[in-house]
Amino acid sequence: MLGVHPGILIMLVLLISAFISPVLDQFKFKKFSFLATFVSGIVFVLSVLVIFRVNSIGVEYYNFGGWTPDKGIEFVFSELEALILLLVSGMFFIIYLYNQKKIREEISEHLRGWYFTLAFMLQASLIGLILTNDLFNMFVFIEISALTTVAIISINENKDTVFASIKYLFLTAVGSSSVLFSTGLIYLLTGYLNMELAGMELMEVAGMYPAATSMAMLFMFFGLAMKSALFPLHIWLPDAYYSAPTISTAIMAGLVGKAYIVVFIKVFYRVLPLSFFEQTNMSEIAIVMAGMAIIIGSLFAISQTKIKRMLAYSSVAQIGYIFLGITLATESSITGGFLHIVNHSIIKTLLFLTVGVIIIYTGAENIVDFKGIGKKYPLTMGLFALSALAMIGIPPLNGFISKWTIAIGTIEAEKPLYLIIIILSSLLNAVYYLPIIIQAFFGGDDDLEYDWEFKRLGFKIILPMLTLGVLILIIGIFPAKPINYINRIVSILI
Amino acid sequence: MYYFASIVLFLIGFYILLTHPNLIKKVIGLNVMDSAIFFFFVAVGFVADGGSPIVEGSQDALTVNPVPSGLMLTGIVVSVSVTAFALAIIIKVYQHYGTINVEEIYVVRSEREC
Amino acid sequence: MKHLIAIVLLVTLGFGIYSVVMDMPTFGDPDNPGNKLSQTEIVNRAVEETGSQNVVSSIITDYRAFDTLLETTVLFAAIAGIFATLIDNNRESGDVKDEI
Amino acid sequence: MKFRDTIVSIITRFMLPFITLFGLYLIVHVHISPGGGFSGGTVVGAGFVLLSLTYGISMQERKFSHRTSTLIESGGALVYIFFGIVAFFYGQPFLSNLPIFPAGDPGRLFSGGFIAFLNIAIGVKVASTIVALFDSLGGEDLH
Repeated sequence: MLGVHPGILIMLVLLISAFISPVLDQFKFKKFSFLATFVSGIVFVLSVLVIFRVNSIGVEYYNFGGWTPDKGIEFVFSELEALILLLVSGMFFIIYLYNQKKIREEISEHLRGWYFTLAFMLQASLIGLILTNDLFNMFVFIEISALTTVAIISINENKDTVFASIKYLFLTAVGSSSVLFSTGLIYLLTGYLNMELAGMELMEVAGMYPAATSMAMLFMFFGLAMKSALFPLHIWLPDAYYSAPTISTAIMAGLVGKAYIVVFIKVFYRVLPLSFFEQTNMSEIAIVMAGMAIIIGSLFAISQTKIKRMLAYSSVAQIGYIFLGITLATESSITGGFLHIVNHSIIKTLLFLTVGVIIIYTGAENIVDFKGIGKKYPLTMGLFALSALAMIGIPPLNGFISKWTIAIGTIEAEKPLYLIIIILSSLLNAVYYLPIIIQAFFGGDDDLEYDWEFKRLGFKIILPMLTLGVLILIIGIFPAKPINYINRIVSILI
Repeated sequence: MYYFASIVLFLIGFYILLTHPNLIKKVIGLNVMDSAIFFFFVAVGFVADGGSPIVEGSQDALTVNPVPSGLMLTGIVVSVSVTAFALAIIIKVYQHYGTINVEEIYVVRSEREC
Repeated sequence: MKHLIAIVLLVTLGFGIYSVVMDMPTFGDPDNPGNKLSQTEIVNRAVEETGSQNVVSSIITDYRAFDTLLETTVLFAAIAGIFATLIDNNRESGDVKDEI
Repeated sequence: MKFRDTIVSIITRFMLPFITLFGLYLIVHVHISPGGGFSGGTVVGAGFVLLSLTYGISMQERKFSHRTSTLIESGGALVYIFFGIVAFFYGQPFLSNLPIFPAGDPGRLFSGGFIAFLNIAIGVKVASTIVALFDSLGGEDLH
């Protein structure tokens, strides 16, 4: 079968399962989370196949319907896409594994069919966003992921989720509209919707229509920054993360924002001429925004009393790091930003999963409630501590590697101010993470014995969390291989 | 000039979206904004003296560019979906807060926090 | 106050875009970069390549059929989201309001 | 529904076949004249909406329950994917048209490969979506 590619099979498997789930729901099918785990397992295996295939064959293009890229839609499989594809499908697999009985009960039973329909569609749209090489196709994927994200926030409706979702829906709709407008401008100037062809064409015409090109760039930047919650546009994020069910929060925090950042990288390095981005002070503005995101996100995080909100603001700061790395546009800063996408996705997912266990099993939503919890849930809190330390950037863990690489990038770009910001923000991170860890393990009654929670939680909840913890350690201790891989990607991009 | 009209429409929609406290009006503003973008796309594809892109008989007749029109069919459906979903959530907002005015919702929320 | 800020913001944006419009390719010119493919590559060959006289249909359901598949997915996502948010509306109508 | 207007109900009864027929025409003749699955499906769906506006939602629900609408929507999308997958068995990429499906004689009803079939799938799905949207958003007040 000549026309089959594992990447396309991923899309088809996800779309078909999304369309079949409601039908199964009508026929009183109950084992949705088993189905979800199974499907995401298949997707994971297929994406491993994709990465091997890319390593052996090199860049591949898949043209839907066999049309040439100037007319049809094209998917691209290069190292960048393969890496992020593996990340997304692996994280979905882990999150679904974690989705056990007690955690599942956050979502009421009659909604579960619809919930997994939406989750399948969200996964399909994120994977499509990463793989697509067509601007309008990208817009459609953006809309799917926006709608499904809103739906998985509002699935457990109460006052908070309803308000968070309407807020997110409006802001995200403005973001997609501006992406669409920018797509229209690019089409007007080039006549292509394919990213690579439009990019090549735009190199030539950008000189002829400088104002229109920069307007396209401005709208694209605004739209994608809105979607990935760069600092002044982050206002939807804390509410959304705070109120959504644990699984939704893990998916959103770990993956949705990251997919948009990957789209940002693809659009700004492949389509819009980079030289133009630097000429028109926009990269300066982007860098300032990223720097402010880092500092202000951390400051807001310190002042929070609810743990999920604190993690959400911490995400705002970390997205600032990634944007800083990308927009500084030196080789090591982009490598660092890229590595931080992967690392932050792993760390943040682990943080939300451990916090989810604590909230569901003990009901401790506020930071003060975490006093002494380390004694009752030593493993979970231990993993929380591990990921928090990685987030701060303590040396043998993966967060350190990426922050270090970004820091080298700031020196390469001769912007020492941002080096100070990075160091300062690491200190601020320590200010809000360390007290929780110390309180959890050393606060509370001294005479309590450590009470391991293996039996209470069950193997299936612990395994996904442990896997992520081990990943943090592995990337932290043996960073050479991922860094080399990402270096290859970056050298192609620039 | 046609581009300019679509841009004015875009700004009007954006203004409604930014300033009106009523959620339904915000949805309307969003729709106006989307329509402005659709007009913009259709204007992009317009060719002076071009016929409709339906080929009958002779293949060489000058037609307007069909690609933006095709894209906008997709865009309209997307916009309809977003509108419908926003309305569904607004129904829920009304059930939970008893109002669809954003300022009043903030009042209700701050009262509950205290 | 809010209105004033919004108006100022939008007027600036409007002027920015206005200058862009002046810079854009002429409206309705067949030789615009955006239209360069339409006549030769698409309209003149669509009947032969897709067998459909209506070129817009051949674009949405043949050249870019995958977009249309995703478009139905968007519609489906909307309806799934609506069912998911409104579903217990029909079951327990009335007592949601009491929470306030 | 308590209130029923004679004029409206008679005109609805008179118009409904034509509305549906026009919608079907738009769907089926997509490759010859302007139209398409989305516009045609919306017209057909609007016919159903008119029915429920005039005769109350119970009448419409008898013909078109929640369950059928879900089945039709999923079915429409799955048929679309199925037409795309057929290409795999001929060694072509997903959603290939003319290499596999007969081109026919342009301008006739049976031409254009799978274009008409895809649009029928979309049209059915869209019609049922419109009805379901109307039901779930505005339907309550009509009870």
